[in-house]
Amino acid sequence: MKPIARVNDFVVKFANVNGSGSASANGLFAKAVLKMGVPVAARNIFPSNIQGLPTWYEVRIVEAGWRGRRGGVDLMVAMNPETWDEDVLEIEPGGYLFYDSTKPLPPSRFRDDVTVVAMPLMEICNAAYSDPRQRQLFKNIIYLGALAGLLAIDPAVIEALLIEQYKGKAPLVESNRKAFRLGFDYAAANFAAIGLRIERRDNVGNRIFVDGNNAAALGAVYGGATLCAWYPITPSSSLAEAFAVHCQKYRVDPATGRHRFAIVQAEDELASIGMVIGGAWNGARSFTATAGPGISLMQEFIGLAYFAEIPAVLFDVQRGSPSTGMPTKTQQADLLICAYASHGDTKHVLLFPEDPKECFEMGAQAFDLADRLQTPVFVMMDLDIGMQDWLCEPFTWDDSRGLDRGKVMTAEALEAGKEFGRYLDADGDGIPFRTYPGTHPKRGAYFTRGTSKDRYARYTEDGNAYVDNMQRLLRKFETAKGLLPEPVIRTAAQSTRAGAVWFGSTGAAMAESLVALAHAGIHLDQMRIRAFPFADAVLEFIADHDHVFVVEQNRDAQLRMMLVNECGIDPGKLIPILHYDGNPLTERFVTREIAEKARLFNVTPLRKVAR
Amino acid sequence: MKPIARVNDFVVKFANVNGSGSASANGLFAKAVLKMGVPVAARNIFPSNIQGLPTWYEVRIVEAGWRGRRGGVDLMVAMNPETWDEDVLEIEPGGYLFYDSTKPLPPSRFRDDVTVVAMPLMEICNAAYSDPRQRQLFKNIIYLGALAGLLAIDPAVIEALLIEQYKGKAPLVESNRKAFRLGFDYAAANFAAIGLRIERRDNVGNRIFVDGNNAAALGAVYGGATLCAWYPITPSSSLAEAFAVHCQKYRVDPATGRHRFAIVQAEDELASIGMVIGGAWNGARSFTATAGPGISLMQEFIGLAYFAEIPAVLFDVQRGSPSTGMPTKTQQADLLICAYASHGDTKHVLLFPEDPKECFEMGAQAFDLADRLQTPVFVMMDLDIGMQDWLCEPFTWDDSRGLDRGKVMTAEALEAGKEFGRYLDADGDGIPFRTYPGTHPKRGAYFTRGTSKDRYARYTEDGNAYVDNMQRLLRKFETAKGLLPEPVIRTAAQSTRAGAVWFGSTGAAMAESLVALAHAGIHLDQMRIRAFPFADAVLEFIADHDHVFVVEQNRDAQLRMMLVNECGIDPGKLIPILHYDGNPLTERFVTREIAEKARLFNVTPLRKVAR
Amino acid sequence: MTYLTKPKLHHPGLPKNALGLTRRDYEGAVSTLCAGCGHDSISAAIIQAFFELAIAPHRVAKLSGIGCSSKTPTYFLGAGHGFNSVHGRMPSVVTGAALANRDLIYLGVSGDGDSASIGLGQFAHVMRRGVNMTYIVENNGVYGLTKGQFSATADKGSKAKRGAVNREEPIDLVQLALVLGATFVARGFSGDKGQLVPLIKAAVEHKGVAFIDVVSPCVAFNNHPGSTKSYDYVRAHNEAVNRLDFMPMRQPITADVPQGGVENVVLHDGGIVRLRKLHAEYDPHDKVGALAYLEAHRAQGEVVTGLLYVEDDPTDLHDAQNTVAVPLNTLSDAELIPGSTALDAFNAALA
Amino acid sequence: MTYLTKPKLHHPGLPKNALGLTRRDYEGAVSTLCAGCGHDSISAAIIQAFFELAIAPHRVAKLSGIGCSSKTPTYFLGAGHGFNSVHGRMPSVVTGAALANRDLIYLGVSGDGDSASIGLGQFAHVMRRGVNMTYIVENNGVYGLTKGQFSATADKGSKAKRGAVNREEPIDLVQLALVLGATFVARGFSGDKGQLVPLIKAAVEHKGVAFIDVVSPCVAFNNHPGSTKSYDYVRAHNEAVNRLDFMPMRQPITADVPQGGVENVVLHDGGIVRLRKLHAEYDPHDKVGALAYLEAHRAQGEVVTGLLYVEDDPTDLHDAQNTVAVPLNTLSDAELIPGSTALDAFNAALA
Ligand SMILES: Cc1ncc(C[n+]2csc(CCOP(=O)(O)OP(=O)(O)O)c2C)c(N)n1
Ligand SMILES: Cc1ncc(C[n+]2csc(CCOP(=O)(O)OP(=O)(O)O)c2C)c(N)n1
Ligand code: SF4
Ligand code: SF4
Ligand SMILES: [Mg+2]
Ligand SMILES: [Mg+2]
Repeated sequence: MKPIARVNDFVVKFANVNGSGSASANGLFAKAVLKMGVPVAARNIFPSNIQGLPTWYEVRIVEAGWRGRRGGVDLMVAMNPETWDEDVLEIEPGGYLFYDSTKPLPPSRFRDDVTVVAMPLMEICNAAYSDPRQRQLFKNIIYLGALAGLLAIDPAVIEALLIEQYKGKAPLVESNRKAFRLGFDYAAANFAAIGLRIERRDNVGNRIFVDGNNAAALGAVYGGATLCAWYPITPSSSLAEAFAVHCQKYRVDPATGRHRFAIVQAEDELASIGMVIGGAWNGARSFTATAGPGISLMQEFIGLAYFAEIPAVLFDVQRGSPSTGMPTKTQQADLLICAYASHGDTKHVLLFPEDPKECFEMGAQAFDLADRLQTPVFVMMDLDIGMQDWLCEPFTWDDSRGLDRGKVMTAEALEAGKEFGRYLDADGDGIPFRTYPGTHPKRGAYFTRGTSKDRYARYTEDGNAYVDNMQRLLRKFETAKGLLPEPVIRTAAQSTRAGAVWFGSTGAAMAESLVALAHAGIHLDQMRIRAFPFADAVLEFIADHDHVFVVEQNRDAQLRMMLVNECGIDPGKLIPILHYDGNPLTERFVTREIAEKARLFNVTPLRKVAR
Repeated sequence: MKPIARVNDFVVKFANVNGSGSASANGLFAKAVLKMGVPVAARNIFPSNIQGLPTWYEVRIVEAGWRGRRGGVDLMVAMNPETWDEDVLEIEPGGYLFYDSTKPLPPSRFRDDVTVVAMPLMEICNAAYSDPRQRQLFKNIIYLGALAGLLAIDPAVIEALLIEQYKGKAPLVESNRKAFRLGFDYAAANFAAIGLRIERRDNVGNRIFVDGNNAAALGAVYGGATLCAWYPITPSSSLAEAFAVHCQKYRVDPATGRHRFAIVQAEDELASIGMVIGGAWNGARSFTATAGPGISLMQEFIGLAYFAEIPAVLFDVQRGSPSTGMPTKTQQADLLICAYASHGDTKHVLLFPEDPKECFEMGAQAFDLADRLQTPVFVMMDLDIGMQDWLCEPFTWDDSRGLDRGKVMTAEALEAGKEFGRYLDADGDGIPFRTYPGTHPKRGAYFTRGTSKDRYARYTEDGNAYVDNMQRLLRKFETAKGLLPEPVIRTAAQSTRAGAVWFGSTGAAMAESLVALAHAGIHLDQMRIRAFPFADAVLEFIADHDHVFVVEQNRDAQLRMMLVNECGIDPGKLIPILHYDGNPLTERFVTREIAEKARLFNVTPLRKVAR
Repeated sequence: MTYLTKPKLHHPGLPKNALGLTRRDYEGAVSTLCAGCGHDSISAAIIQAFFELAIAPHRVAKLSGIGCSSKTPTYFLGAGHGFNSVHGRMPSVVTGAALANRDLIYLGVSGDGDSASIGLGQFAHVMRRGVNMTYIVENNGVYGLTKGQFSATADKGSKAKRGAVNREEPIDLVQLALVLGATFVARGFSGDKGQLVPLIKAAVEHKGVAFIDVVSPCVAFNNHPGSTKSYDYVRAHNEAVNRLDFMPMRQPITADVPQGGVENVVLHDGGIVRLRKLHAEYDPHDKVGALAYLEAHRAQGEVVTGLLYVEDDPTDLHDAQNTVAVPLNTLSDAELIPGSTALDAFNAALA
Repeated sequence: MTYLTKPKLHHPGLPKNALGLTRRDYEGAVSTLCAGCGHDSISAAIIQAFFELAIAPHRVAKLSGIGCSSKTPTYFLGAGHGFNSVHGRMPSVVTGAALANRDLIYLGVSGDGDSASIGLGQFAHVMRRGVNMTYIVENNGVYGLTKGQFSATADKGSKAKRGAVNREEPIDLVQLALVLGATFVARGFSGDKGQLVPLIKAAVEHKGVAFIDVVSPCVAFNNHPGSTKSYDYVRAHNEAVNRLDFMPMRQPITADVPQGGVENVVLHDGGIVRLRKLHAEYDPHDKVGALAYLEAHRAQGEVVTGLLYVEDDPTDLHDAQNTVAVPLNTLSDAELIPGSTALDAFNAALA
């Protein structure tokens, strides 16, 4: 079995125990590769637990810049005895195994098609450090050093990162550099070169390495949000926590030191959405961040916001479901409950960011849309975008852009005698005017309620007034189609009657997979959906194709359902490609699945897919 | 304008103020017609308020036995000055207006195409009674007497009803009889006969006049329910309250006077569904009754019950929505939120009773299904079936029928060493075995959780174990199709390529409408859906037709969505017929709508619809 | 139940307040509650209190949950915005609203079912957060709007109209509010306007959350003999610990100087509540004492009313949040959007 | 985190209880909590208590919400059924379960976030309903499982690991339970097993709801100086009002006879709790006194522990419901189904 030989295109996976401090060392590894000018796609795979359980960090070194997982592992850094066997098993034939050889293991625990890189880590640690905590921590830095040596990462790059990380704390920098050197020198002295190598490139450019929760939180700041009400839940907590950090930086009145924002950690999700609705009703841009269980608890309030027409922004960072499910795994399975949230006839606006950059952009845009449409807006993220660092184009902002507050009737307008009916379709677009509470001494006051009302917000149980209002809400939803982000459509190199549709984090694997498929002779036109309700372009794209693969990360093909329902499409032409085991999609999986189905539906004359 | 002349086939509508005691008098009127052997279809139209607002009671006298509303009013009993104008307006040309002429009204307040029956009610009352409360109450009995005279209702019938109503309270019977006579004699002495008349028939037979909440509650008793946990909400409250009454009658241990049931009025809907889940987990048949807002609040718990596979029965008595909506109006708009309740990938079992009789039957069957399928079961009622009295065939029960507890592993089986895996698909039908807590000292104990687990209920975050479990849940859902009530299918007199599909209370108007449509040359095969997931027969029926009208009482065509999603049907052939103003459907509405659409889709060669 | 506003014929004779407004300007739509419902008396007291305080009606935000009680905000201060939210969740909606605009006055109206049953969690947390609001529970011991089921404040052993007996421990929202750190806690009776109006005025002027539990008989379902929330029962067992007059005086004066059973409580804005003690030993600054007093009298079936506890210089949620002095909903784009330069720095840090 | 049961090698030497079971038979899966987590000590105390009470493990139903604390039922009484429900809603699930089968013993385990934040409403209502259960809150003042945000029991002014300061009033679940009518209220400390084990034993034997608030430090996020829920702080401020021994004696004896600071509290089944008073004046039968005592010491930052309140003959939910003596889940079809004759009568009445 020939050992794998690849430059700047392989997968390294770290197997650790959580709470052992490995995270920062592994993070340094990824950053170091980036500093070498080589893109990475990194995924943190962690348990729903605080300390002592298996955790993995997968770093794909990928010169080509793909941002999704490939599948398979070329170099396993096996630091967790508990998962040793499964970790060894996961290595590609011809791959490599780096491990701590202090305690000898029987040959039976190894594979003969895998090259072993043995290092007596613990021994080295114990020799160098007496304090057990130091041994524990520096062990990680030492293997980082060894890997740097093994893969030819420039040590200067990592030393620079250490200086940056421990800014000002010279002793810390020093001790870490020492540990790093320990490993690096050991590798130089003891390891034979292997087939995997990292070479300097300039393929990263000014791209930034950031997670979607951080980006979305910044988007909320730029979107003018002043109230965040939330309740902790993985994987959304770091969004609210990042908002707090950004606000401390950008939203403190320099003169007084007082806050231009309010953040309430509510007692639960019913309270957080209630606060958001209260704040939005009162003219402050308000949002919450949550995950599936929170969305379930918010159902009643979301229906109120729909029917009373309150702008409210919800970030749903989706996780493994149903119920408590797999809290630290990723999925796209909350589409239905968000699109049709609450009892009765309701439809809601959803946005689908594909990466942290769009989390920032849509995170800001969501507030304009909510105010403009006077309805809840859901930003549908997932754990994969929300909690993982992605390599993105730098964020941009047009300083000429202001906040669109939508149709708000002012005291002046009221004074001037402009007609005001809270639920009056003044412009025929289904969107009425609203007033902020306290606007005018005599005019513009109204009662907001979840019960049915007439155009002037007066309570009524009259069937005709009810229907009139419900139909206006449908008109408003039509109007939304024209205001939401358009789908991104790309036509295949070769003309085809088949297409692929996806949304959100799925795009990372799709981009790469479509190229692989094209190589295999499967040419697909492409549409990435960015919002619900669907723009007419979505309907047209599907109408223009005989077979459309709908790729999503849930069991029940939820996007497909919505396409069929809202666009009146014959489900027969929509071929579901589903991945829902909770792990981020791999290019290999999508390519294999589509290729197979393509064969079934003989979408195109086929050559075998190279794998 | 010729006055309407009809025998045993006309609509009388009473316009009153709520809390004025008119309800019992109006109820007596309907019962009296039934005692005359003539079927009635009665609808109580009431506001979300306790006292002082307009309320109506519509009694359709219908020898043919139709149970839905016809539309239009032939005789208006206008007792509410506040709604006088709209009430007068609603009368059919050639119809009749009965009113209190004590205070004279200007001619402008009347219609010349309507025959007036004037009676100085208040004057008569004031002459006969001094106590204002008596005046208030007996006024209703007096007009009842007058109507009896006017419409030729046998006074003996009503006097018998009075005796029955005030069993044992002779003075009450007497005073009421006196008041009744007062009105009856006045009519005899002063009214000219009108074109509307009631004649004795024998068309009622042994049918019973009962509301669906009462019937469903009795069903729960027969279904072996021992725990009811609920929170008051219109229109479901009377279901739980009826359960209490039935239990007092059927479930008190004669020896000790102690209860073979428990009923908890919980602090809210989250608690009530939580109690139901706790009880069901522990082997006691448990249910809750609620309406839309409650269903919204229960979403998280319903997802837990789905994923942890806990039998739980929910009666959703649907009302006007979204949000608080129209609490005292009827709708069928909770289908989606129940069918796909909770975040993540979930699908739930729904039953659709068409009338109180099926509320009883499905109310009992739901518990067997929940235990057999180990999943939540929703009985989808609505205000129209739940709170209105319907004329139904008497309920029946086969004494040889026992309760099907489903797959419960006993201490004996465990002792005998039978393999137990809580989530193990032992029989290939997707349904695992469960044990009741405390069954065996050493075997069969397991941990119930909303997080993902393996076949032996052990916590795991392994993607394959998760997918394995989620796919078994899909198999279980497939199994359900074979256990649920089949659709009721009837083929049209004349062969046709078109069909009509409906569910629940819509059937009352449909039955009559289909006859009218047939007269107009529109022949439709008919399918009444009784459960979700849909039986194969449902798919076949739709496949066999080019056009299928889907009639439902919501805005967004929710049943149609589910048909398209679950059966992979081309939405193009499903023509939505939607009614959602909150009032019970009328035969006239459905007939007109279908006829129009039939013309559009030229479903059949058409004659004009007779009206 | 359509929205009827009363004809506002302006009798020049009507007394005017400091704003030149008459009592009529503080009214709302015609009530659709049952004749004799305690809630209507409370609405009248609210109208009176705001009229006397000379607060512009449109600067008041009226929020409620669901129930007969929660309908009442339609029946007063018609010129103010109202929000009839969802059952039991008014506190969270007020919390958000209050954070969005600190300049309005927030009045939350709820029922015992709305606050003690479904809403207990939010009731508790709004108390501890000290949202600057007046929180009135119109307490009748039943669910009026759903036709008379027991609520969580129904006394154990009390009889329902149809005869059922309540078997659960009642929740005393006043004791709960005290334990949860509310800084103004009072109880009133819809039948005693003289006591209620000044309580409401003081509550409105109080900084932080001011809670008033108002016993308010339901004539339709809970006013029969055997009900401890009936007019007769409360009149017979009303144990008022003090009477108060409210004086919106602005200059501070030496407070807490008991003078012949009279005590002045200074509110944060200098307004003064003059307490005439009816029970010499009762001290509205002593939380422990209040709890003990309530528990003891509750055991005797007595309804303790009056200003039961008040903290002298309370802080509110805006203090805790350290928010700017202007309402958050008035901040300009410039104050809200960091702009492209800041963004470039952000990018640089992550490149 | 797969379910690992420890190898049960049966040392003949291990002490056996009345059922002939060893302590090992009361253990569960290996804990996956952080080394040193207070919750693990509480699990150990639970194991010890049930072993000493000689209760068959499979007759115990263990229910919880969501959180590190709520994970612990997997770590004890492995032979009993467990239910890890949803966040904050364990009380309702226990209520339903307890009604379904009155013969099992119900142990609810929760956290401060689970019970004082999201679950406060259900916590309150289970207390007033008197469900026959032992309710343990493993109170660490933070949300452990979500990485250390403040919970509603975090003391005002206490510092988070990352430095943030809590600005909200803390909720004292013990005071709340008292006000809500709980009939057995205690507080323990995970670091004091000697006090905790007998408290748990007494709680299990108590009829109705028995609540124990156990301060249980979170070593990962809330054990630093500045935290009032740290081991050091609680050790330094632990104010035990009494110590108790539990004697599962069955024959009734004359109770409430204080004898040299020792008091015997007889439980409904004749079991006895022997209280050694550490504070002569503290009377665990005096609710008002307890409230006052707690409020006063809380103000001084002290953590009052011990059996704080117990009612002598409490009733429970089954009494209120007047349910039959056998579990509802064992009733036969004949006892449940009225049958066709009854149905004919029903029809006749409506015809
Ligand atoms: C989620 C939800 N559950 C139940 C209801 C039904 N409901 C309306 S009002 C009410 C109780 C009102 O009682 P209370 O708050 O005491 O007000 P009251 O009518 O007595 O003044 C209930 C249960 C609802 N509207 N929403
Ligand atoms: C509805 C819902 N919201 C949020 C969460 C996330 N969550 C899991 S545990 C937890 C808090 C646990 O805190 P606590 O009850 O104090 O337990 P501890 O971990 O501190 O022992 C939260 C908020 C959830 N699981 N469900
Ligand atoms: S039902 Fe009771 S609470 Fe409701 S309006 Fe009537 S009297 Fe008032
Ligand atoms: S995080 Fe805290 S509560 Fe959770 S296991 Fe660790 S120490 Fe215990
Ligand atoms: Mg009430
Ligand atoms: Mg905690």
